Amino acid sequence: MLERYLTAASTYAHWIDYQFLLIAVLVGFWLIVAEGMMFWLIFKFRARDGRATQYITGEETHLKRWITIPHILVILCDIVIIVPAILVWYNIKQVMPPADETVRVIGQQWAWSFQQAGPDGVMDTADDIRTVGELHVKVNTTYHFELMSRDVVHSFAVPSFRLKQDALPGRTISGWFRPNRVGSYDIQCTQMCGIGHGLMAGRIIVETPQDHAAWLLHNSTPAVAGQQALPSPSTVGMDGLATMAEVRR
Amino acid sequence: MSASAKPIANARSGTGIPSARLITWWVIASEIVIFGGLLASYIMHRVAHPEWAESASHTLTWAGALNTFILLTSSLCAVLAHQAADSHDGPKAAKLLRLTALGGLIFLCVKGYEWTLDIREGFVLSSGGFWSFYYTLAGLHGLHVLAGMIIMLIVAADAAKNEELQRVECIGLYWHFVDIVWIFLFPLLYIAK
Amino acid sequence: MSTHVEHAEPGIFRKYFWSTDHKMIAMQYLFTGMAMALIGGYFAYVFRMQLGFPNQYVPGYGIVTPGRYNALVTMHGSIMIFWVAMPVLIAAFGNFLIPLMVGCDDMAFPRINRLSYQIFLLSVLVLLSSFLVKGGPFGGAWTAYPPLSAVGSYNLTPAGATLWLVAVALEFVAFLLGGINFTVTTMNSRAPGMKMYDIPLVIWMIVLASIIFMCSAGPLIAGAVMLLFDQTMSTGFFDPTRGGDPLLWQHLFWFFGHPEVYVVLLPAMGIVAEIIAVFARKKIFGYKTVLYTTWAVGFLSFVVWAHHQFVAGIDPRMANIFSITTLLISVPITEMVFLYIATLYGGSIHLDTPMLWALGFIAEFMVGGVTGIFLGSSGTDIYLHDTYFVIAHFHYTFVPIAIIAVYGGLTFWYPKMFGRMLNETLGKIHFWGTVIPFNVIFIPLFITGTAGDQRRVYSYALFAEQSRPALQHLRLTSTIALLVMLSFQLIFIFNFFWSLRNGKSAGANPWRSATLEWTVPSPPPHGNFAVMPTVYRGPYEYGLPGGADDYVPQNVPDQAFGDQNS
Amino acid sequence: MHKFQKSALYRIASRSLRLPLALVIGGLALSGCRMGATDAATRGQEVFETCVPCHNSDGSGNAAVGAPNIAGMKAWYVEREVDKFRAGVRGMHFNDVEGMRMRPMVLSLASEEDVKAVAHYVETLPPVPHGSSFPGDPKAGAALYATCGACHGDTGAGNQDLGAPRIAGVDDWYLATELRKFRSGVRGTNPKDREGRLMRPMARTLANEDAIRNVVAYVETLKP
Repeated sequence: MLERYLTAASTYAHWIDYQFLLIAVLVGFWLIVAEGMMFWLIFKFRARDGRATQYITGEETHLKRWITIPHILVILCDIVIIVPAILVWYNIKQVMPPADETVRVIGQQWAWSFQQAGPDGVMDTADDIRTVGELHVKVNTTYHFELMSRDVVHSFAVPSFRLKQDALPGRTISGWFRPNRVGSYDIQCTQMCGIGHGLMAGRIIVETPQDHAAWLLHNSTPAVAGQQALPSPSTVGMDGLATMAEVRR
Repeated sequence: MSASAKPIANARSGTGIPSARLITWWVIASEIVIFGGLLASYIMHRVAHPEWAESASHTLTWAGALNTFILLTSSLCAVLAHQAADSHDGPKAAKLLRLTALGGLIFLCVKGYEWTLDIREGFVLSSGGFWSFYYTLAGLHGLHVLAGMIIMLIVAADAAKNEELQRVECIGLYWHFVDIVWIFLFPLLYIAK
Repeated sequence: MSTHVEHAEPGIFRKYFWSTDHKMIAMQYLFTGMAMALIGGYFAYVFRMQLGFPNQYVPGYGIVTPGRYNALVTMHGSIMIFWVAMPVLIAAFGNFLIPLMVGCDDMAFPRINRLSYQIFLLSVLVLLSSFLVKGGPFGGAWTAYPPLSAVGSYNLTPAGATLWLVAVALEFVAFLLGGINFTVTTMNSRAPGMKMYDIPLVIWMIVLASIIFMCSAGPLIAGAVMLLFDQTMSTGFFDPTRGGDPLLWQHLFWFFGHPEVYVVLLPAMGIVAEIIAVFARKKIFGYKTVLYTTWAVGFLSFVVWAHHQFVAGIDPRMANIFSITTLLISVPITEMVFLYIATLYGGSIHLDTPMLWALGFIAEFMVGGVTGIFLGSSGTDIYLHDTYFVIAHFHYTFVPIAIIAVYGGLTFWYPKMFGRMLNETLGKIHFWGTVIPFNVIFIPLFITGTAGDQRRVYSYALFAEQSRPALQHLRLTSTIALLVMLSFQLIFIFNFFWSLRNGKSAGANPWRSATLEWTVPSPPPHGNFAVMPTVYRGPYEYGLPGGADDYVPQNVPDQAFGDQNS
Repeated sequence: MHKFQKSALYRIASRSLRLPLALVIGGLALSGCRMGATDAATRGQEVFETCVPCHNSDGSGNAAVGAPNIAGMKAWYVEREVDKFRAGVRGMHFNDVEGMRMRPMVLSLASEEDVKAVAHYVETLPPVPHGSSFPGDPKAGAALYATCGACHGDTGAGNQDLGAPRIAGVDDWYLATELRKFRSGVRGTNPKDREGRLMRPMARTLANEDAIRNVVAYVETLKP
């Protein structure tokens, strides 16, 4: 159901979508029943001359069951909703499948920046790739992310992945995602983080392994003697610009 | 209605508890959650930060203990004032209430002396997590002591003229509450090291 | 028998600003709340215009910059909850109704009552003054999460942030004083004969709301003190680099914030109960069961707060517990709504304006209720958290509460407050002109939220998925519907003031209602009751078989209409 | 008794009626008069509100948030740099904390016209004097300034033909910060940043932190 409104591009997007559908069906049924009942009663018992009001306290057993039976059914529906909800939650947030790759996601006012291992495959080495506003990942690869914040509370959200996690200053929060559809998707910040909150956009680009390898090679900068103390220059390059400019238009 | 005339609503007592005592209990209940929130925050932080014990070791335990003793004694005076008010002896109740307020004053003086020493040693509100809680908790409590003293002196002035004697009990209740808050603060801020 | 003596007419100041009369204090709260509602509505107009017509000049405001947008949404939220819903629903209706409906002449502590309004007014002034300081009003969302709210160089509105915090804290103190007074008055000052289950539901609910507020506001007041020190005295309560914890604020805030939802919901439910009973000419179906569900809701509201923080970085295992408690709270609320609907059964339903509002409340509130299930179940909340789905959901609860139920209450008790009837035709036009656009505003927002629109965003131009034209059309629809809804409010304002002079004279009991406030003249005189009433029965004795009339007021002794019901 | 009450309540209500009604009607009438900016200058002033939270309404800036004094800056320079931010040529480096705050804000400007309008508005702001925030040796800096003078001019007035902005009268902390950014490659490494790529090697001729402080101290003595 959700996919009608937004692409699903990660493995767990469908879990959430099915959960959404389940709830929509159950609560939709109850909403229609209750609203229908109400409007029917309003019509049926509209004021008419010569018809007296019935004196009902609501303590009568034969009438009370009209409340107690739906009541029990509501509890049953709650259980039907809560069990899969917890399962979805458990599988997304509480357990992490083994990682193929790791990325570091850093929020600051008002940009997302990313650090991932260069061609050597090891994080925190000289050939790490640091990007701003744009994250390149391989399709069908399980990523673990380490989420941090440099200043205030941000929230790392990729709607197409159905991924959302707050970034807290002073902590590193881990999570995972596994993109399964090539393309380029929005990254939002969904926690008020100052005047630029509504402008804190990023892109996540899901590539085929070949494209990703080419990108890695093109953008990693081996350590340059004499410049080792300095951060490597921006690697975003023109690709990032093009995307952002497109979005502007 | 002029401000001095009491409405019928004030005189009724559906619960059997006089309205004045009832409202005092509700005020105390809402104060309990304020201090409760602050204390719970402090305890959670304290558990998460064992290193705060070092800061806590700089507090003056003797001053805290002395203040505990002073507040307990003043609470005793408040009880005696209540007894006097019950036997309709307004002047005696007033005298005892003023004695209670004097206890509060001594408490604040000791507190002031203690804080002066702390600040001289360089421990101020922003010196670290423990000190922030130390000054905020004790400061909020100190404000309650101060407010209690002021109300108590007003009640005493009425009581001396044998007026509004039911208020003696209410301010006494409030004073016991302030006392009990301190009994929580003393071990948490001074003894736990 | 009244013990009050007629006084010489007091000066304007003493009468309007220094009065201890509960009815005058109710009017002070009502008019202050309505003025604040105009301000809050104006902000909604401005930021919806920005969303509907991005970056255009907004007539009557100017350009909406990102910083101003944040301030607008922050102030809209804060004002509508703290300075409209609370003062109107609890303080205005509570002050006006409690002494009248429990049958006494005033609050138990009238001067504390006056102090409560004065502190409230001070909080209003402090909040409004934040519009004049450098940097403007606070823009860090009404939830004010630190470190953003704590550090001036992050939020860029240091003065506004502090003033906002002080205003909120003062407002809490005002409602603590008011709520304690309500509770004591209802516990102690009821008319002789009015037993626990003879108290009208609206009074029960206002008092329970006050008690819930009292139990939940304390931790946030403590948090406000800490945040104030972080802002002004460079402490580090919420600063992670100095041993503090930003999550602590979130817990303190939502420990208050979720019960707060029920603090404003319960009075609205109470108002609706009164109206339904009168206009369906029916006893409330299962009066005691309604009360039990209210208690259950009140208790459960304290154990659900972390469902606002599922993805905030709390221990993920906690989410499971809070997900269960959250779905659990749906049980008593559903039951309460079922009981209201069941009350219609066997009635004789008159669709006067107040009844339209009351039924509208139930119909709309149900939508708000069921959409809450999506957010309360932790799995779907990962996606829906902080999207427009949340906005649409809580507006489907808050608009019925603070707009629809309030209009219901105002149209119902207007004759009692001012002695004249409102115009029915204008009232019905206003009803449909409010309720239909309301749905057109928020149904599109459910869809944009489901499509991923995140909250508090001033323009979606930078987000490719969100700047799809279809979504912009939905936003535009919502904006236009808001303009329609706002313009229909002018009809109410006109009706309100026009009827003060030109309305039909109401008489004591125009709705033939059984509760005590309708036994006194409209508007009630000073001291309310010429003869203090005694209560003989519950508040909803409608449709009694065999009586001369179809209802029996609470203060009529049993002999007066025969013994068949004693 | 209640008659008096009724009239009292009625009087408040009817008195309070007239003002809001007049305001509402008047407001509607006024708002109908103007649906948008009349000219570029007004628009520039309106859009400048975007910049006010950090740079202040007089353009004096705020060192605490890293926002420089921009009052009276030349429009061509403001426009060029804003465009660089918008295109991601500036403010896209991993360590450029201030740039990452600036970039989204200029992206909020709706169009190139708005950029031009706000740049012209910035130029019309009267310069705001400011103090110095760190010590340096202007005499030692004078010698180092020779390199800078080639483009920025002996008086630091800048040279539009060479794309060199005025630096005299700019906040010392801002100059120092940007010199450090150029040196470390946080700024001036993007291939599209033509002027930045020229500036970067110049900044790298400054050997160390002392050199930066001294040359900035010298620039502070210049009168534009």
